Amino acid sequence: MPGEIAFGVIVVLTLGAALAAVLSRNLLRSALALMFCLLGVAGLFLMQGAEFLSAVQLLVYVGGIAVLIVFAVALLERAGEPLAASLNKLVPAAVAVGAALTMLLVVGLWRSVIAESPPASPGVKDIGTALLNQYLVPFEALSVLLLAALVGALLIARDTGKEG
Amino acid sequence: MVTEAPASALGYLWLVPAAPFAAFLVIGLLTRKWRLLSAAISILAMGLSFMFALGAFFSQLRLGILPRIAQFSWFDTGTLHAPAGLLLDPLSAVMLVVVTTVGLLVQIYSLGYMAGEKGLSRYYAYMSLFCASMLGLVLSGNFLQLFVFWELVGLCSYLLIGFWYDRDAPAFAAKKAFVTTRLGDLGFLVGVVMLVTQAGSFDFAEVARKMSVEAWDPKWTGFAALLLFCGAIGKSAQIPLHVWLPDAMEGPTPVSALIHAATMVAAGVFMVARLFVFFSASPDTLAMVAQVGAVTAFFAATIALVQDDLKRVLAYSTISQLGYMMLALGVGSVTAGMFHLWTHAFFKALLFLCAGAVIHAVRTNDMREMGGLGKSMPWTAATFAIGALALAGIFPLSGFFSKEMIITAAGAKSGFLATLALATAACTGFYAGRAFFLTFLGSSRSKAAPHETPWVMRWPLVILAGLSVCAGWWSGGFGAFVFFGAPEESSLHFLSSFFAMLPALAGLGFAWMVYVNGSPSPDRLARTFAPIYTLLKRRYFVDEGYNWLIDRVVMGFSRALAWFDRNVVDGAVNGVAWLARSGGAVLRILQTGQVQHYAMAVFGGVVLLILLARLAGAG
Amino acid sequence: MFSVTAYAVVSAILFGIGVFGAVARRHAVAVLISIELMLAAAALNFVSFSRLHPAQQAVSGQVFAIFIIAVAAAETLVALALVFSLHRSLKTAHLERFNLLKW
Amino acid sequence: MERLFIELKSSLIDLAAWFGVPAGWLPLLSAFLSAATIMAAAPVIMMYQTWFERKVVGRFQDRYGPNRVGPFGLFQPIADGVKALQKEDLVPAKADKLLHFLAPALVVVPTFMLFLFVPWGRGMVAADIDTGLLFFFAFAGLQAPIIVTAGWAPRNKFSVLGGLRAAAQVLSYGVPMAISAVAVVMAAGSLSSSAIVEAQGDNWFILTPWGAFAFVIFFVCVVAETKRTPFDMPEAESELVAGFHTEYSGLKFALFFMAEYMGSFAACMLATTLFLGGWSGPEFLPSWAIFMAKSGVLFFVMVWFRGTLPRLRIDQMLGLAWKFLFPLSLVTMVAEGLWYFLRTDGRMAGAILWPLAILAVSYWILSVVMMREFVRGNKPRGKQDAW
Repeated sequence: MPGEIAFGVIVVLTLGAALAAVLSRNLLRSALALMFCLLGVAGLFLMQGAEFLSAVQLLVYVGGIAVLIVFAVALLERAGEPLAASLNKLVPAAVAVGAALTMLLVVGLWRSVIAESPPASPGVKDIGTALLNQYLVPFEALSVLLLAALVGALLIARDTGKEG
Repeated sequence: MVTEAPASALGYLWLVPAAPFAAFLVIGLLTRKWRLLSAAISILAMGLSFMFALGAFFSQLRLGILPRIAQFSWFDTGTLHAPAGLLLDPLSAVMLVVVTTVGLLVQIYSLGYMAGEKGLSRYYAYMSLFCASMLGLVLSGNFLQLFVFWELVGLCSYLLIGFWYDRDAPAFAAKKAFVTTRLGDLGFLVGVVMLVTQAGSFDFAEVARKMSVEAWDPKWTGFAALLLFCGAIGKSAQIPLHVWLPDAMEGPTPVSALIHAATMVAAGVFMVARLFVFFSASPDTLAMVAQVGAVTAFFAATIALVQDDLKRVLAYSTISQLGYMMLALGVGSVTAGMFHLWTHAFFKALLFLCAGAVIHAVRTNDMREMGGLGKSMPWTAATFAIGALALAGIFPLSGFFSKEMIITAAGAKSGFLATLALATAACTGFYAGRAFFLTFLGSSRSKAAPHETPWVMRWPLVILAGLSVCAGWWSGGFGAFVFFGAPEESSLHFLSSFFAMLPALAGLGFAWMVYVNGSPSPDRLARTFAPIYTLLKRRYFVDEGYNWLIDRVVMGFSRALAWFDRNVVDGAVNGVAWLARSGGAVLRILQTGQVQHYAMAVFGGVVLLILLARLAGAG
Repeated sequence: MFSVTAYAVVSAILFGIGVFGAVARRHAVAVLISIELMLAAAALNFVSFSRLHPAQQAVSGQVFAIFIIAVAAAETLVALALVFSLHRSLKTAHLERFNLLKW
Repeated sequence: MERLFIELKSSLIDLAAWFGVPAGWLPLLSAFLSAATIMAAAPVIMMYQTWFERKVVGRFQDRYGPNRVGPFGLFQPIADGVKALQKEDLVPAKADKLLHFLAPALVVVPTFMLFLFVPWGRGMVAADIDTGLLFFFAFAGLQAPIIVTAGWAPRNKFSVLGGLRAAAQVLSYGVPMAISAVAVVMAAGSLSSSAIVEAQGDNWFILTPWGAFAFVIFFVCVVAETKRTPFDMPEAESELVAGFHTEYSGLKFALFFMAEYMGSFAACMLATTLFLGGWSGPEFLPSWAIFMAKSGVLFFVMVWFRGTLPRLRIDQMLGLAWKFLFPLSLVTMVAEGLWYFLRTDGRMAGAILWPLAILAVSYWILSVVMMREFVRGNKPRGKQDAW
């Protein structure tokens, strides 16, 4: 019973925050809502026994990506970007496609019979072992990707000095 | 070509064409900027090639006449077998020596002649490619390879004739050479295709075997051979496709030497000798070859009588000598034809290089502005004299032996041909003497101060002069080495031979009278025989005839075609283009440039795909 | 623990919301936010479905989720840099203005 | 005494079970009890941190500090709290009202969460999970976006600058902090805070060569993370009025204040856990008392810093994090590896000397480079960054 309540609360938080993130006219509120939504997803991870992943989600997504976005919004907004009129003309089509996609997925899930097996929640050690053995090459490739992204982002965003 | 020696005996023969080709690649890709390095690479490669060619020649001499073949299957389409590889027999061995010797000497000579030239690297790259193509041609054992190298030789002569492409005359001359030989090559290609498709193989030996086994119709084979001969007419500048060769004088003189002595024009003669088995199938074809050769020899020699340009005299003399070779082949003596090619290579290279030295010294081609150069250029004069005497066929120089062989062979077949050959010999004597006397004797008419050539140019002359003297003494052994059918005995009978030398001596003597003694004077002669003189001076109006033909007939037809092309063909193409463009103009409305529209399309597409999959799954 | 289906449904809805935002929002950063939502949904799916397998394969699902998170970090970094750069030259961050490559 | 709190909690749970609470709900009740305890204890600790700080700084500055309310001014924090409650809640006209309201509330939540993952005593971890340490860092990092939001909400330029500075600072110092903690995790072989304490026993990690360096790095980072002097750029009065909380008054301001102090104490607790052996110590004292004492000493060091050191400039501060602490913390990791393997090899002298050597050399190189940078950086050179 407490599990159900927790699940319900987290789901409501997640989806509500997601909606708020998408619908809010104010970008900073969107970013904050994104943060809550990601927190909710971290909660869903936790509820499925993926502790480590939950922590990583918080650490990287919420503590890193969300901060970046909030940061960016604060800086961009400071430059006088009007935040009004946040939705474009594609709204009806977007609603239709989003809803259709969701409906199809949900219906598909509903119809399919998923055979549950005894849950296995791998611990931190298992994940670490997998990362440094089975998935070593993708792991290293990922680190190279991150480095490249870092350098590339610096290069792209660098002020060439012509404008303030 | 029935029995073969083991292929492994060929050893490093592949290096002979490969070394100059590698030099071409290295120069073209790497050392363009360092001109002297390029020259050194080219000469070194040629030297290497020369060594291996000599090795191949002597090993072949030891082995006798057995051909050695190293071939692998290049591709095989089932109905058509194309091998690739090397073929070494006496014929190619002789050619190897000729090409590498002349090529090496010419390249060394060029060091002096082309000194200070800006495009020296380009020059040596082309030279290397030229030699490599010719060597590849010589070593070809099948039609495909032969054709490829045949065309490469044509390409290289185009590049080298047009070496000074920034001037009009060389550029036109190069184009003319290319287009004219292309006319002959068309026939050659058709001939090759006829033979190859009939036999189902590119291999010479295989085609020849099929021909004898399946007993092809001699008329048909003869026709194919005639088409092959078209190629030779173009390459070896026989009438009526001889017009490119005199114009090719616009290239650098060492290039002329190479083209005339060893590479380009020799290719035609060599090809006929190589494929002689097909020519011999039909007596009519052979007769045709002989007639073309004899007529070419005579007409070219008469034109050479009156030319003022030193290089043109030599050019027409080349055409004439090539006519001799064709005549020899036409009367069935491969030995005579190839032997004349062998001796001619040395003395004609020598003459051209001497001419180059003279031109280098006096900065003009016109013999009327030379004269008296014998004093200031004794080496050149002496070597030129040797070359001229060899050309005239004076005993005991090399030209005597080969020409003798040809006249004997022609005399055995037809009196008319022999007469024509003797008349040509007289003309040869006259123009050879005329060239020497006008250039080196008498008083100086030159504006420049002539000087002896530097040693890099002098030594090739001396070596070639030596070869011009000695090359003919091998006449006895040559007949037992290079022949078609049965070995030919040396047919030198002293009495008749010296009788055959008489016309040449007479021509020389007449030249002496006219140009040294001055009685009768050249001008009087020209006035006396004015119509003939003009006819010869204008080279029988062949070029004019071609121009008229092209201007009126071909161009008129072309204009009609051009109209059709512009209005009908282009109209269709433009219509298609218009359709595509207006279609694009409509379609590009879809490309809004808005990322989100594209994203929308992607997600919509996903939805559609899922729906489709569901429907298909349900159905 | 709830059935995988429940989590998958949540993930599907989250994804749908993300799709809507990515298509309908004007501001580049808002679109970025929506894309993050979709990525989070994908990661959630990986973790949920990994539960259907014994521990050995279950790790794979989580490892993939980690990769998704890392790639999302890289993507955000570069995307924000691009937005900054575009904002500097075009004085706007509205996606519909970024049509310099049109036609 | 040792098991005082644990027994108390289990008896309360037993009581609830006796009253007929279903067994499924009991874990929730346990969690609730822990949370309630923390939510009660943390503010009290925070109140006496402020009193302690004012007293100590007073001594540094040769004055008494608070001494009017109660004996030794002990009731001063309560009086301050009452005062904050009574003050008018000012909201700027152009502010984003919702965020202005939410930000102070949100900023406290992750701070409370921090206390869940530290072992207050033997067996006294509210959320004893495998990845406790990671969660601690995660919730510490959670502050950053909220502070930016808090700075942005009142639409005041100085506030925004303060918020951005705070975010930059928290992100930058979070990196060397986490990496120096990784050295500890490697040594202990676990991310669980209680396991780390048990792995140390009486051989505290601060007593190892790499641990000493890691501790210094960690502690410097902690001071910066909690925005205390000399790293209090985000609220530098002389530059930004009061930084991101300029526009907050009354209870809202009190909440920021509280979050800050609670954060610093939680950080001290974590430092104790990681490097100072946590609750281990003399047997005659209860473990929680030892733990609190150690954390208190660390907090005293923080106050000491505040009383002694002048403020840094923002670019110097970020430079310190990225150019000095970050590489040094990486070296610390390597040194830990060396130490571990040489020790298991039985080469005790090498296990101490080699890590010390590489750490000393890299410290020397980095400080030379850093000093150059500082000397050069003091002259204005081109455009300074806008914050």
